[in-house]
Amino acid sequence: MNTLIYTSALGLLCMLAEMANLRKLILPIAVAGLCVIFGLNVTDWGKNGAYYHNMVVTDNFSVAFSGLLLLLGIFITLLAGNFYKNEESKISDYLAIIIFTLCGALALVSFGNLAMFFLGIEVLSISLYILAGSKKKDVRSNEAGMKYFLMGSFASGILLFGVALIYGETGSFDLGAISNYASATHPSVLFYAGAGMILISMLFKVSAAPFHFWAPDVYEGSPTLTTAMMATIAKIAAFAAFYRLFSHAFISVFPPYAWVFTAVTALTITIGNFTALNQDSFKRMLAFSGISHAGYLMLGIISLYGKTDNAIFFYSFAYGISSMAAFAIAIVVAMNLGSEKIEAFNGLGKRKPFLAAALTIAMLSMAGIPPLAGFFGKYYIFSEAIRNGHLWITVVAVINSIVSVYYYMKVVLAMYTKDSVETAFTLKPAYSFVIGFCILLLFLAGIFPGLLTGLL
Amino acid sequence: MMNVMLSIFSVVPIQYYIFISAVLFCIGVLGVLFRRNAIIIFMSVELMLNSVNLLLVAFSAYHNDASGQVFVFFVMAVAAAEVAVGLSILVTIYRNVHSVDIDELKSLKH
Amino acid sequence: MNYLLVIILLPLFGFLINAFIGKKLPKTISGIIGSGTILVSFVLSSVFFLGFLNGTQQKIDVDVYDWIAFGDFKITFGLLLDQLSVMWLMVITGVGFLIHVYSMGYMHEDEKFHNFFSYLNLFIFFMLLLVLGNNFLVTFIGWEGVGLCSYLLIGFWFKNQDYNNAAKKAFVMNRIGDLGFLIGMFLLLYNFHSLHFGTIQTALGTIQVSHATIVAITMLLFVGAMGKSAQLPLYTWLPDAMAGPTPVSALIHAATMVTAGIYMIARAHFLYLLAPETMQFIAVIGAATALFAATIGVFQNDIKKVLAYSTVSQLGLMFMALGIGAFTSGVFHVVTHAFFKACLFLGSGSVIHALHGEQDIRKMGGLRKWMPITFITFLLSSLAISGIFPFAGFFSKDEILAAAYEHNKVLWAVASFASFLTAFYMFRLVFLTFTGDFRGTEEQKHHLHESPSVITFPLIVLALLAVVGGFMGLPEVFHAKHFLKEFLNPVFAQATQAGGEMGAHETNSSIEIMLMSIASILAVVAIAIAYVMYVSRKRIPAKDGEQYGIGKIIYNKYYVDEIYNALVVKPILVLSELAHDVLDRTFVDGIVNWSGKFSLMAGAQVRKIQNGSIGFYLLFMVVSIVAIFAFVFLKN
Amino acid sequence: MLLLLTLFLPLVFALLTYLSGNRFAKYIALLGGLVVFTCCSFLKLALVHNNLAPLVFVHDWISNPHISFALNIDGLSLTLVALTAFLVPLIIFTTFRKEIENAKAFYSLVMLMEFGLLGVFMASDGFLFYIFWELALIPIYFIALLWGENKDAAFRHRAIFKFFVYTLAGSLFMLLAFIYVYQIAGSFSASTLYSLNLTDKEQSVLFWAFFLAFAIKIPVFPFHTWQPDTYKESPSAGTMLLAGIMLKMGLYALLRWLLPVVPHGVMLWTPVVMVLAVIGVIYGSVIAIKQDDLKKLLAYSSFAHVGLITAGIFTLTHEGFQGAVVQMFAHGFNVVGLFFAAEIIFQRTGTLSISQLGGIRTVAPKFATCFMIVVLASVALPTTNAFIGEFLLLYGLYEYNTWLSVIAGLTIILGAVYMLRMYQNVMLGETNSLTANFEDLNWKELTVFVFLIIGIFEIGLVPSQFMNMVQPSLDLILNYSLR
Amino acid sequence: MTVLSKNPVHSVIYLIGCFFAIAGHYLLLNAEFLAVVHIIVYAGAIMVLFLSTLMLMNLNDETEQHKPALAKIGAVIAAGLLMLVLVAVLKKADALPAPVNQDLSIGTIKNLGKVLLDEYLFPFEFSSVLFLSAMIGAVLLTKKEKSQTA
Repeated sequence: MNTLIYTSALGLLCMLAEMANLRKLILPIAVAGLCVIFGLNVTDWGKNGAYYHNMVVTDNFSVAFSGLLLLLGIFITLLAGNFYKNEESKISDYLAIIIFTLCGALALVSFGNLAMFFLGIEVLSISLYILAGSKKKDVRSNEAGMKYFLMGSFASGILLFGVALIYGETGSFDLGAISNYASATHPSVLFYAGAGMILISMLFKVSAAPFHFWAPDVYEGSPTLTTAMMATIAKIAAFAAFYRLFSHAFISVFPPYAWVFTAVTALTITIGNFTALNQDSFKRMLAFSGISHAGYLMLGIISLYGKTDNAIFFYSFAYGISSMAAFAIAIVVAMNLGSEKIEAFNGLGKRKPFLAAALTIAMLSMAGIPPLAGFFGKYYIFSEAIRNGHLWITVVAVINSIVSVYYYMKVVLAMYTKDSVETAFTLKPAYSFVIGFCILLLFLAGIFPGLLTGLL
Repeated sequence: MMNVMLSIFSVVPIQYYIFISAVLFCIGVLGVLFRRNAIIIFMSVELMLNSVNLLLVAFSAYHNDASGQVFVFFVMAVAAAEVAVGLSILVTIYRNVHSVDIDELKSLKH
Repeated sequence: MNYLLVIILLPLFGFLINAFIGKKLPKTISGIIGSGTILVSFVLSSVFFLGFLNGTQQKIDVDVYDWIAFGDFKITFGLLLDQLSVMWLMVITGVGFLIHVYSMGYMHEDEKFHNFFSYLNLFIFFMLLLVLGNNFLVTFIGWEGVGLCSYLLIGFWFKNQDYNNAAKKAFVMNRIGDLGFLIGMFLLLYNFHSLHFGTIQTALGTIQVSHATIVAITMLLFVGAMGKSAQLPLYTWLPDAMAGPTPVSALIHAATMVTAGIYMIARAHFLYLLAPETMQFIAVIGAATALFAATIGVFQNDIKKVLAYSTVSQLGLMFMALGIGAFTSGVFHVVTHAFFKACLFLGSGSVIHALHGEQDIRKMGGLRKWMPITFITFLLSSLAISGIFPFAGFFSKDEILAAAYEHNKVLWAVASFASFLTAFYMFRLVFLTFTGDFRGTEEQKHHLHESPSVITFPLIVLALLAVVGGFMGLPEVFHAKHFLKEFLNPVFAQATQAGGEMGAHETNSSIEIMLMSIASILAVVAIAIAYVMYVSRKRIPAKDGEQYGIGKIIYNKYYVDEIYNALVVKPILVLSELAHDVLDRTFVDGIVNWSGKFSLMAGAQVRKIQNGSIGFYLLFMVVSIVAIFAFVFLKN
Repeated sequence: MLLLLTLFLPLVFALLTYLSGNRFAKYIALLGGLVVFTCCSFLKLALVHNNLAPLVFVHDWISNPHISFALNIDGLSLTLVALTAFLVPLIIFTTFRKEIENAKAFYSLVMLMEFGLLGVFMASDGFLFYIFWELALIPIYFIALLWGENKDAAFRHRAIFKFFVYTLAGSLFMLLAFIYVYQIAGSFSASTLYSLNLTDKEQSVLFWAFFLAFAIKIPVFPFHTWQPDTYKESPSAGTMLLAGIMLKMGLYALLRWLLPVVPHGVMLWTPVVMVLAVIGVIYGSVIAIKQDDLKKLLAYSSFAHVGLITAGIFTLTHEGFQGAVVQMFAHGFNVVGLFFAAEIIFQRTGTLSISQLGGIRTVAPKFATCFMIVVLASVALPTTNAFIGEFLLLYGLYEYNTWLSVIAGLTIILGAVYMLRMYQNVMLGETNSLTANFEDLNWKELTVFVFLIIGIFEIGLVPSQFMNMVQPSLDLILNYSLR
Repeated sequence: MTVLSKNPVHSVIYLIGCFFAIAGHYLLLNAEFLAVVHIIVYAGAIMVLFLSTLMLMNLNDETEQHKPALAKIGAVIAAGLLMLVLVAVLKKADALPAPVNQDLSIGTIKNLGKVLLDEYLFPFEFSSVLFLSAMIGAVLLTKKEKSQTA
């Protein structure tokens, strides 16, 4: 429960540190702080409870996702130190925003009230708007920020309208109350419309088709670290919130929306994968692949009835960690070669075997090849989907998995078979650490998936 | 005030508030879709948010529950924050391209 | 049994020695090892033979070990020695030994001398396995093994691709037959759960098997024999096989391997007796082959080709004998044929040796002067093959003719005509080669000489056998003991009983004498014609390309090779290319590649809606929302 | 424990190989291969000691879903484990002459591959099997991709890539099938899956999901098109691994994971599979006749052979099964020998184009002999290993259907045609400028051939011991398949 | 009007008018405090922000290019459809329960304060994070680079 508070406090601390001229210490403080919070978070394990008038709920679900998000946050923070080295004066600002983003994400995994949910989304989004547009002189970054902002606020409007309708029907913002209301009475169309609007805005946030358009553009234009955050923290938090909302309050929404869910899932997976096929930009490729992963996670959402939190968590974990590794490598490559194209990876296998191997593993994990975490993620998701009778959509998903192998392997192919220009290549220890750690986690989770699956 | 209050729902059913909010919301949507000027789009979004606020307040009164009104505060807060951030993004864009026309922002595609 | 194993393994031993260390050994030793192992085998075989003759030796039928065995399925590696196989054993080791000896002289110049001997030994090994196997599958090992050796030896001079082609052709054609054999075995195995000769023979009485199955089995096995024994339509490899060194032609393609088909059918006679349709078929094929090959033989100018077609023709005769149920006669002819045909081949080898590789009889002539021994042995053998009394061929051939006459007059007529042609072309060969003037170059003439004794010795022995070999089967009209028939009686007892066989019919000795006379007269007439044509008139066959009419067609072997080429080989090659280029690469792989390309194209299309315009994105969003709401709420 | 040791030693040696550096990598890898082979011999002893009852190792791995780390060695598994353990060191040894770039990576990938292959053959848990199945694919992908020798790199990358995606595609359906079955059975263990009662409709669909994966790997017509190019473009060691061992994965899987699990599906679709397999036999043979590229020719020939094995397996007869196992084993030897010969030719002449070669026998008699023996073995001459296999396969097929057997039997004719044509054009005739200075085998190469040839004749002459070892497991599978 | 007027400044003015109308509704709905806050925040703060930005950028003339006709028509149709669908959907929500007894005090400062600072304390505090974030962001984004100014 305190995770959120401590994290907010840490954000504040970062700002204050700047004022106290402790610029050098900010990064260590932030990392250490996050690590401590991570530890505290773990101690919350098994303590179920609702706090502050059910505003914040602590249960294993929230703790697990908080842990994952904090882990990713630590990685991001570690990477940030180097990423913003040219703008040292603002590092505290950046760090503070990163941590605030994390706050938003944490709020999203542990809310108990629509107000917290709404605020969480907004904190997350607004911070990301800022980060997306934070490369001030880069028109692409500006454009990304603008696109994200415009579409995001539009989606917020829809979300709010949905919330209002729900409130109108149920008279409460509390998830428990809504849940009770929905199960006790036969909700009217107002409720379904509201839930539909919330659903749509959630689909937007997780970049599911046909509300995915913002994602590739924004991912591509934003600074890579921000993209990493959007792809990992934001998406995972959104899915956690999605799950939390729809597994509790809005479970009755599924029957009328069944076809919508199915269509959206199939469409998301298909569009994500097929569009990724022809991309030249690594980031953009990852963006589309992220869309397709959102589709796979949607597969978990539509099988909600069977309590798929485990599967979703595992998939999120696998996806988040592999994406993190991939983005970290992308940052390294971009910093050294100044390009985010797939061509930039040419010959990496010879020049930096470690990076190439790591990226290969990350890609294989995303493609779902055993014994990496991604494989088990896919396995659990498919397994849940089949268990809940979504056989055909699973077949679609499988066919798409095959397609996805193509573009993941394209990168691997580029690294190992193409020749490169010789340039100096530096790799900061923080990056090596993050990448190495991610790879380790991928293997661990792949070989001992029991470590994570038994959690929820 | 009491008389007014009572008369409101006796004269104007809650449905009407729902409808007016929906219409207002749609006008906001129309604005977003219709215009190219980013500032006006922002304003249209504000309009959308306001329609929601109106709805919330109406429901709040309807349910006789203050939390709806409290929520409006949060919406306002968010709106304010959004506007601040949005406008600052706009300013940076304007500095770079000297335009607030969203249709000129097309460098990221495919 | 142990001696039996020794007989078989000795050649293998010889093969191994020559194959592995032969290169390091002097040629003489290499040759001695090669020949010596066969000699020992021969001696041991003779012991067995004598044992059978005395009646002291019993039939041996032993399983050496379980070869293919699991669960209920069991095929053993076993050996069988009875009168039939011992006959072959004698021929194989006896003629084989002589040819080995001959080869020591003939191949002396060749640098791959040891290879040659190793292959020969290997051949003997497989041949022995073929005749000694106690079940079809062991026989099949030998069957395929001799095919392999034939392949290796035909292509012995592997630098010449024509020879290699001939070798390959031999192997492939044999394989076509082998497939028949194989399927035949499957039928046997399926119906009798065994491939053991004895078991099947006894099982025939107890297990109900449909007649059609028996016919199918026998026909399929005969297909195998067709390939191995060069019957129509699978005979074309044998003339080409003459590309191999001459001893090989003598051993494999005249005396032993090509008779494997006859052995196999004789061995499985108990099956064939149950399938008269097949017997009829065999007889017809045999007769047709005999005639067909004989006509071709008349027009050939290559000394070895003539002999090759003669072999095909004689084999046809033997099959005819089998087909009409005269198993003993067939076997008899196999034996005599082995003697005189081996002798003829070796003689031709001697000639070729003397002429340094020249094989065209148009370029020979008058060799009698220089090569008297060769001439005489060759002449004797020719007389034998032509069926002149009292040479070996006379008895064996007449037995077949007599049987044919009993069975079917048409067959008899065809066979007689084939014999007539045989006599003609053989003496055409003799006269063109050995009489008249030498038509070769001066260079060759200068080097003409009689072959060394190591070559002539086998010739003499074989010629002697060709002369006297017939006495092992004197016709009953002479009131002599038909030695062979009695000897083989235990094997063919069933045949003798079943059909009453020919023996029973041979009551009318006057007819038989008449038949003999006719055959003899025909042969003499044929020789006379040949004499007139080639000695008196000194005609020389036309040069290549100058033939016309039927002669041209026959000279070109009825264009059978060309027809095969056009009907089988070419289509397969074209099919191969088509299958690869069109079907495989374009179509099947095309679908695979196309699905990949399609995905990429689809991806490229999907990409296009991502047009970068916020306005469009928002519009699309709104439209989607409208669609979702309309779909969900307005439906009901 | 022995099972675990055998399985994980390759992994350990993969690491050791990588750490040992480029110079010593090959020695370490060879050592590893030999050690594994030794372990495998002990396995055989243990199995015999155990009266052919399977050796089992089970350890719980993941509780949800219930996956256990279950290994199982019975006669069938041991056969393929032995094949792997025998061929891998041999294949490593074939590369000794060559300087390999980045040797440590190469050899450690080979060892990793061995790990995957052994896992596939040992796993008795479906999920574990799947994991190893995929695991085996990754190393070979890199081996083929990075160490291929063809100059046209772009083409190679395309071909290998196609192979990778294609085979992966198939296996995903297998995963789906496994998941589906798991939902019903609640376990992945082979024994549970064997005794599962699925409806006919389920079986019919599941059959294709499984079969597709296996068929692509085997490959069965018309899923074979990755094969010729991949074989051609891979380095020889890779081709040997692929053809010698990896395609047995699919065949093995048919026996272990398809027939007993969905017997009714098998029953329903056998005619289709049979026709496909027999088409493959003829189709591959016919195409091989006119191939000019030696490796492609061998690829098509291999394709034809495995078609026959597939057909044999689907006969559901003792003979077909035994034939299939023997032929799997035999084919491993023969194909490795053939590709090794191709490799030797390529190294010395720089070409694999049959039409450019010729006359090698004149200058390299030892090589010619060895090559000849392997060629003869692959055309199934009696006394060689493949004869036993083909005899039983064709007989099994005959029991299923006479005409199919006759058609498939054509392979013995066509096989002779293309193999002898190849041998003739490559080895016989006059030497030319490419082949005039062809070096004969050195002792290392000779050693490889000697081992192979011993294997060829051993199986050809005394196969019954081997067959008796396999028999109990095949009986078991057959019983379940005829449920 | 807000949507349609060509001059952004005019739009702002119209929007303020609109806000006042909404505030009127709030009053009608017995939410006086909210009405006041609404005026202050929206009309007073947000719109001023808009205006100042407009002025900053000199956008007060009618420089905006119009969208292509097709896009406009599309926009109108889409928005119109949305409205239709929404209204149609919401119309189905006929049988809402009758309003409970109205307590007039819910809109008072006192009551609101109680709810806000008791039940909604945590979100309230959390919104400070939102503001902080927005504040930092605004500063971060709009502050001119030192190097640029120097």
